[in-house]
Amino acid sequence: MSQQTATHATDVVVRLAGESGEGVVSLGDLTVQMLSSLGLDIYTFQTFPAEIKGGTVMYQIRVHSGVTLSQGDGVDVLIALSKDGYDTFHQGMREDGILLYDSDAFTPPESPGRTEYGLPISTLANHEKQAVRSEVEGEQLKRLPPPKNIVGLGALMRLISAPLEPAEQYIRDLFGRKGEPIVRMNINALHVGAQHIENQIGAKRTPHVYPVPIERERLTINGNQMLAIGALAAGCRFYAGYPITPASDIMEFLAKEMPKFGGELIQAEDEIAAIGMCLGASFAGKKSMTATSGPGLSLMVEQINLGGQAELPVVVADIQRGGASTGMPTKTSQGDLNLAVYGVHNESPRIVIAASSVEDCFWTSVDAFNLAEKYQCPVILLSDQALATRKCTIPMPELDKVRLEERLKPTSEELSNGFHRFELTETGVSPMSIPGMAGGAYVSTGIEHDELSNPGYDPDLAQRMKAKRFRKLETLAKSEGASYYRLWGEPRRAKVGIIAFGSTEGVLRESAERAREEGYPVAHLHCRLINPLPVEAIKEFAARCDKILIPELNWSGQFGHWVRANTNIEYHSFTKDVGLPFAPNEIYNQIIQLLAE
Amino acid sequence: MSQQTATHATDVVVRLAGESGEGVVSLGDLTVQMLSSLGLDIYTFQTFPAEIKGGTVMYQIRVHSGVTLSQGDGVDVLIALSKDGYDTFHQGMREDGILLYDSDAFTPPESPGRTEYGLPISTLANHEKQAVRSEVEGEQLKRLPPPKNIVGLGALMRLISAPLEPAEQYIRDLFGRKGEPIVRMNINALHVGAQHIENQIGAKRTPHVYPVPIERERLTINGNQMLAIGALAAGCRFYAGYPITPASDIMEFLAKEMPKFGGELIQAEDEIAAIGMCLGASFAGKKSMTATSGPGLSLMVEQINLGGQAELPVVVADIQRGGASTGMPTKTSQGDLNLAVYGVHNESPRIVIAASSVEDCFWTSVDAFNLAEKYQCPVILLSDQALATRKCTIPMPELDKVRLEERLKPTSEELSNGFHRFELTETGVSPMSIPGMAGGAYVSTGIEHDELSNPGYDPDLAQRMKAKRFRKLETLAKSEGASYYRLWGEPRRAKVGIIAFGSTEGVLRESAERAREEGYPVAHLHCRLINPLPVEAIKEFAARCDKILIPELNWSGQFGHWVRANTNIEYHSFTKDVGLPFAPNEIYNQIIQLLAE
Amino acid sequence: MPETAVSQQQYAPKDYKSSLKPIWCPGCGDFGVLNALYKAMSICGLSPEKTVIVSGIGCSSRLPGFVTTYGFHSVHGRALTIATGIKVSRPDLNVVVVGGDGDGYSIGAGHLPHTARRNPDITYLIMNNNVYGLTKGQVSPTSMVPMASVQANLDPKRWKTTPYGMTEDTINPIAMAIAYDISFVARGFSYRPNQLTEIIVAGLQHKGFALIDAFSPCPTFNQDQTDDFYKERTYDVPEDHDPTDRVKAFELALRTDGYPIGVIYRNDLKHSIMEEQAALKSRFAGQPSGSVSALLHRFV
Amino acid sequence: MPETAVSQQQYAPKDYKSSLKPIWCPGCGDFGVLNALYKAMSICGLSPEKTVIVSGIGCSSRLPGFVTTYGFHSVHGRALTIATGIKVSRPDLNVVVVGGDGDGYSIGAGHLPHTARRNPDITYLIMNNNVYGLTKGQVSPTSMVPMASVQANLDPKRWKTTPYGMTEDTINPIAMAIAYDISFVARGFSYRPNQLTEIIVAGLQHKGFALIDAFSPCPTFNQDQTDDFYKERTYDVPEDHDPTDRVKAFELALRTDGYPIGVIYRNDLKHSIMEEQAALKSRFAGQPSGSVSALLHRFV
Ligand SMILES: Cc1ncc(C[n+]2csc(CCOP(=O)(O)OP(=O)(O)O)c2C)c(N)n1
Ligand SMILES: Cc1ncc(C[n+]2csc(CCOP(=O)(O)OP(=O)(O)O)c2C)c(N)n1
Ligand code: SF4
Ligand code: SF4
Ligand SMILES: [Mg+2]
Ligand SMILES: [Mg+2]
Repeated sequence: MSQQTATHATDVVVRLAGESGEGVVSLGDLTVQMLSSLGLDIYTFQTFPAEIKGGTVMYQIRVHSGVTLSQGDGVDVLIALSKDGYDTFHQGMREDGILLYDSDAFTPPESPGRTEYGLPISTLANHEKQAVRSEVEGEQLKRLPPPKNIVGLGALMRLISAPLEPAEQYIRDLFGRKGEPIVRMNINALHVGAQHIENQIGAKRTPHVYPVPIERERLTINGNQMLAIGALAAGCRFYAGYPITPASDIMEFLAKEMPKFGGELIQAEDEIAAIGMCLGASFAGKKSMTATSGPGLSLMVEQINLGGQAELPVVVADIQRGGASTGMPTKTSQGDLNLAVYGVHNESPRIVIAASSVEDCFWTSVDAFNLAEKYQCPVILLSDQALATRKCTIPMPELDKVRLEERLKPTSEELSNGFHRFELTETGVSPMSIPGMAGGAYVSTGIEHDELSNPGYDPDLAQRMKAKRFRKLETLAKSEGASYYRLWGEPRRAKVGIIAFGSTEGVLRESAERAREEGYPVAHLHCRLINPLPVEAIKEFAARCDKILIPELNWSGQFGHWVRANTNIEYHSFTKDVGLPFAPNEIYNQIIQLLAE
Repeated sequence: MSQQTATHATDVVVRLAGESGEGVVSLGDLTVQMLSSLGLDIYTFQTFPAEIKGGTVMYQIRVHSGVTLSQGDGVDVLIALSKDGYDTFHQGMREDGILLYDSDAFTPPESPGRTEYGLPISTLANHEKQAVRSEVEGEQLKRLPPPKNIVGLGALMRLISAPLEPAEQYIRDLFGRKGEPIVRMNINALHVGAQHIENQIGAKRTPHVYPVPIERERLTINGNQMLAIGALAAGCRFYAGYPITPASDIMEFLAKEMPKFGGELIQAEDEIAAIGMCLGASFAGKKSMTATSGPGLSLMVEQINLGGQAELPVVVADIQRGGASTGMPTKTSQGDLNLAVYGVHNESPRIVIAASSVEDCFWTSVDAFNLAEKYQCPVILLSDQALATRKCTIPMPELDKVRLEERLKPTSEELSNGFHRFELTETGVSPMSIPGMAGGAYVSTGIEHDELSNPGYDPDLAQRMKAKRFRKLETLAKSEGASYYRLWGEPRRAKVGIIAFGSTEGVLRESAERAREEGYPVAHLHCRLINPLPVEAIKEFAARCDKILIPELNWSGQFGHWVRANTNIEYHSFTKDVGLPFAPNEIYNQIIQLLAE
Repeated sequence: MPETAVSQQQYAPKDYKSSLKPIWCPGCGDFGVLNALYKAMSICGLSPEKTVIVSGIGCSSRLPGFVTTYGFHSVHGRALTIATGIKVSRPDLNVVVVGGDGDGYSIGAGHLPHTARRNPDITYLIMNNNVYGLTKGQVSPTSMVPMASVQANLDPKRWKTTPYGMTEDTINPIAMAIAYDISFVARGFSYRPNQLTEIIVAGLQHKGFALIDAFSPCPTFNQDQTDDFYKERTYDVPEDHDPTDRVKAFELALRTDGYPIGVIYRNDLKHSIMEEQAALKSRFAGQPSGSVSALLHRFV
Repeated sequence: MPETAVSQQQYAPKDYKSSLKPIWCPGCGDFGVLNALYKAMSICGLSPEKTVIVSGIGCSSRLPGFVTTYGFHSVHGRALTIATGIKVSRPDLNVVVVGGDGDGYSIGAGHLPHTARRNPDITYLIMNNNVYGLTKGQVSPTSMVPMASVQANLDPKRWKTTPYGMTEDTINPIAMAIAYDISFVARGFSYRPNQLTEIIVAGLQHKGFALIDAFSPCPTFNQDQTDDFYKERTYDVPEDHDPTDRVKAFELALRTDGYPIGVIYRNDLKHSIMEEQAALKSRFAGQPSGSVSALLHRFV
């Protein structure tokens, strides 16, 4: 079957649902691994309960022959491991979809049109465990879970007509060192699961996946992982953070890697300490970073402002989650834009940048550090829960394209002639000395100050110093605006132009492409740089489109307001803030509706 | 001289300048007291150094026969008690102004056109002290300061042709219990100061002040005091705060008064604890408040959001100060508007209201509590350093006009039928039970929840609960928008319409009136409610004016952006953010310039 | 526990049980703490409508939802501040604070000494599992893992944020509480339910701020400090221990041969902020000074 | 104080004096602390360009401006966090933190126990004037005023925010520091300049986190805890005191007959986070694992 050529296209959406702790995630991860080894593109979407145990988990996998831009619309295959999982997540299934359920756990209600496969997963898994019982020694046997996931994997692979060889190979690699009986148990479980489906298929519908030749090296990785690796690639050598969903795994990832890169990582006592430590490390010359989510960003507000005022580079990744206050901590949202751009008493400069895809997480992370260094100010990097946990198959980033910026340092001449840390320059950027540099000593401060950094509140001084600091953003806007947005489609002939930011890029592209394929002229401007906003590009784009649509995942349409405050353009807002990403259909329908108005 | 009738109008600007700790403030306070007892209107403007000792202090007093709207433009009389004081604050003096300086301290540079009076204040004061030396007992004598202020007061009173009787009376009242010799020393000092000027006057210019008959009871009071009294009038019975300039004196004032009103006040360990305590007290049924400034507001961001999400009334007064981060702590600014309206991760409702004059501080405080109670959410009350420390003569507030709102409580029927704390109502407001009410128990929470307050993240639930919470702001906008802005002038015929908020109302009115008197049609819409913004009123106003001017005291034009994001109107921005309020001339010039364009 | 919060009515432990089912993992120590709390409330006869349970964020902080009293499930680390606002403004209520070791000793650490200074009549029950439960297994200030420098093995393990061993020391919350002069300091263990109930009762009855640090194992993310670990290492506070001797209490808290369970320190002489506030108010009572009009007239 | 921050060159105390004139009031205790610091730095031979003085906000926190080293005058209460970032990322620098009692013990209180856990080689010098100076006379956690309930006089006086007497207790920062196991805990007094210099030298030389609480009277806003007040009530730490005995140190800290001046507690065995981090890094050193490409290939 793996000989199949790529002339057949695959586009299947598989959804796994079950109780938290039941193995949904590991089955999902296994499936992803198998399918991407077939050359297929993967795009996952996961939701978790806010509780440790007892909630339902959902792991959706879209498998596709080419570039995959969203989690898709209807669900082709639902694998329900529990009744609650079925109840909570069967919505969104196609009417003619396929349901594979654990028949040991429950019996689903009737639904005509649907194809159903019952699979006694526990029974089968236990049976396989018993089969090797005598060969496994006591203590190991006790802790040996019955291979439920593998039974499920076999069943699923067969259902979508995927080859079992990769899974066999995987099982050998993974369980090899646990001994032959364990390997055998799992391989048997795989086949038993597959066979059970085989027996039921008969005339029943099955979707097919068709392997694709792999041409370029590919990764299967999620947004947070790419963000963390991007930070290391950008030269981040200090991290301080405080655990918070859905940002914690950035810190957990870096905790393993940072010492290998000669850097330091601290779990701070809270987010206030985390940002303080990062500012300290930055003052001391290190590229530093923290990652958090809404509640933590709230606590960092005071010191991000200090960073802006004292002109210190620092990267703050905000992995947005659902809801105000504690809200919906395991769900997604784009609701922190206001806090990111406006969250400061009085005003000091900061740059805000948003990652828009798993691949882009790497580059946005690199950009964030470069911008922080170049403009000596805090950079807030926006991502979100959906993007953070989204596993995708992406091409290997071309590391030779990574360019690193370092902060402007004083020359030895400047250091020996009475160094002015806050020299009033044309770009707004002044040379920054680092402790250890003789002649460079100055007192970094959040108080208004003169060029030497001595406190001063003379109105004229205050005016010039503030202008200097904000001039940095003007310099940025002038010099590199164009690399911070992406244009899809042709605005000159567009009836609808979409302007958006962040993790929605893929789904918006997919919807717009679909509309274009159907003959509707739709263009799409996607901003990576949020502050300063690419104002000229937006104005030009808007001027060329008949109507502007700004879709975003929050309540009040924060990005739309931000765009309007900066550009004064007219637009139609489409917002949703219920913890879920957009589905392509939702956006497509909005486009069609706007066209019809 | 006090027989003079009010047909002569007074409008004199007196500025006192000297070193911090030198008695500038007490001389200013004395002068204010004397002049307001003559029926004149007073409007002060003070700036302090950020250091305790060593900086220069300025205390400006405008004395006027009628309503006084700003600190004025040129300085008529400068009283310089030190060379630094002179150097820092002589700018802004009229060319033909009057300089009264301490000739013991320095000799001012020549300035033709200026009238100068040298007064050896220290010498004179010491002389008066020596005169009573023998009559005062040892320990008291040691701690007795030479009456420098009183010498200065006498000189100033004479200079502006004000009667000395009120000052004599005041001295008797104040020093009476210290014994006759002390009273005598001060009265003599008063006359010596006056006499010294008298001797120099000859043909020199002197400004005159003309007493005005007092018709209604008047107060001489500053913004923070009015705000604090307003809170007590509104029923505030719990205060928790952390000291910060320029908000501390609200807490200090309430610390004395709260126990008398049966309430509690706590100095918290930081602003995070302060807002937490206020939320707790509010949950427990008390009207509670905290006051802070920018850095403190930054720290409160997380829990103000909790208040919005958990639907708890609470008032947060933000007395804005200059500069980002620590910035310019003793200077003024309107720079926290962004943080007030947007400072929240994801989104929960909050109301933002701004005080615009010393008198208005009282009513805004009352309104803030009423709005918090009525809509069960945090209310951020914006004031600023200039307004907080501004001493003005104002009519006694009519206390019988104070109307108090109390939060909606459940009926006993609702309590006995399975109380739903977060009932989805039409207005968005649901009955709130208070601990102690049987049947009312619920768990207040920042997590998304259902009507019973049980955690829940169902998309549909999330949607409806968020809509409910934001519906409260819609209800507010619909029901009482009109009482939250003031209109000056006639927009229908206006060539320039000013839209603004906060403490600039007076100076904008004065400038616009001046323009109108000169025949230029200028109107002015002043917003008290900032969020929700009176959108309809603004749109209507803007539609009727040829050009819109939005002047504000911050860098980027935050209010303008906020107005544009909400209304999409076009406007001209005029901003200034150097720690000083607007002067009437600045605004007048902007108006004329706009008219000419 | 104020008289005003005690009911005439008799309440059984189950009467405090709400209809919400705890979402904790099977085997979580918090079940034991919750049951002890139900019992203690029943023994004290607390009136559900006059009681508020305040918490921060964490697995343990979900507790208020499982009780029929009023509750406030607030934000991470701030429960004490909210509870103080409730208690000081409403001394007639009984206020209990619950939460985790991360919530109380890490992000919330700054509020502890200040709550001790105020000494409000609040019972603070920390479910100490030596780990961050809700966020899935990061290190906590009470976590106990060898230092990075003495770890032989490079294999990432243990706490997710200190995979090669800790780079910081473990705190001793009992010693800290004694230094703060928290007026009632005790240690409990969720697998010694009767004793824990007794301790909670004593904490509720104590007039002033009471801190009870209860070991409450997290089998899901902490496989080191298990119920067995603590069963082996806990012992009763010695009979002859005098909890009012602050130095001796400190010495006991520092002992490294295990963990004494029981009341370790108490200071019944300490004033409470509610008393201070009441004293203040009573001194002004009857005087007509609390009038807005009078206040305004001061500025005439 | 790392070797790397010590200079070959000789520096006189005045070489550390910047051109900025202190803005403190005449008679402010902070002058004495500043002078002692100049001297201590000179004695230790600290290289100005390898030294950073970090502070929060307050009168005392203005100190970095008056010294020729690098400095960071940050925000209220967060100096320790910033200093930790500096020290951990640049162990070659000498890092000193200075600030007030409000800055360190009120808003900053939460960072103290955690800095103790990390034990970075930082010297923290608190200028304790028992009051908020810069904001003009509010109560501080170390303020000492009778309680509201025992104040006879209703006349508003003392601290501006507790005009009728305090409603909370005074903290004991030394006892707290010992409970945190801060590895060097000392008390100084700005009017005992030589001793203060010695203590600062010892603090700088201590490998690990050192807390020095120096009484530093504020004649402008605190007329109770004056220089005379402390002159009468301070005495030397007894000769026979063993600062490595934690319980004894705690006992000494609790004494109510005055304030012992000198080193009260030290623990020279404690690991520092820099050591831990260095141990971690050295174990990976030489291994080619720190490669971005290798990391990415893990996901192929
Ligand atoms: C400001 C903020 N930071 C971080 C978090 C994420 N968070 C939630 S609970 C928790 C710690 C949980 O540990 P603990 O307090 O010990 O409670 P447990 O779950 O172990 O009972 C953290 C870090 C948050 N909710 N808010
Ligand atoms: C977040 C924040 N809150 C409040 C303040 C105001 N503030 C500045 S210094 C200070 C306290 C000063 O007391 P202390 O730390 O003892 O220093 P001292 O002036 O006595 O030396 C306060 C409350 C601030 N700057 N920032
Ligand atoms: S994760 Fe740990 S603390 Fe949380 S519920 Fe499960 S066992 Fe309890
Ligand atoms: S106010 Fe007090 S602490 Fe501040 S400089 Fe003056 S004397 Fe020193
Ligand atoms: Mg825990
Ligand atoms: Mg102090």
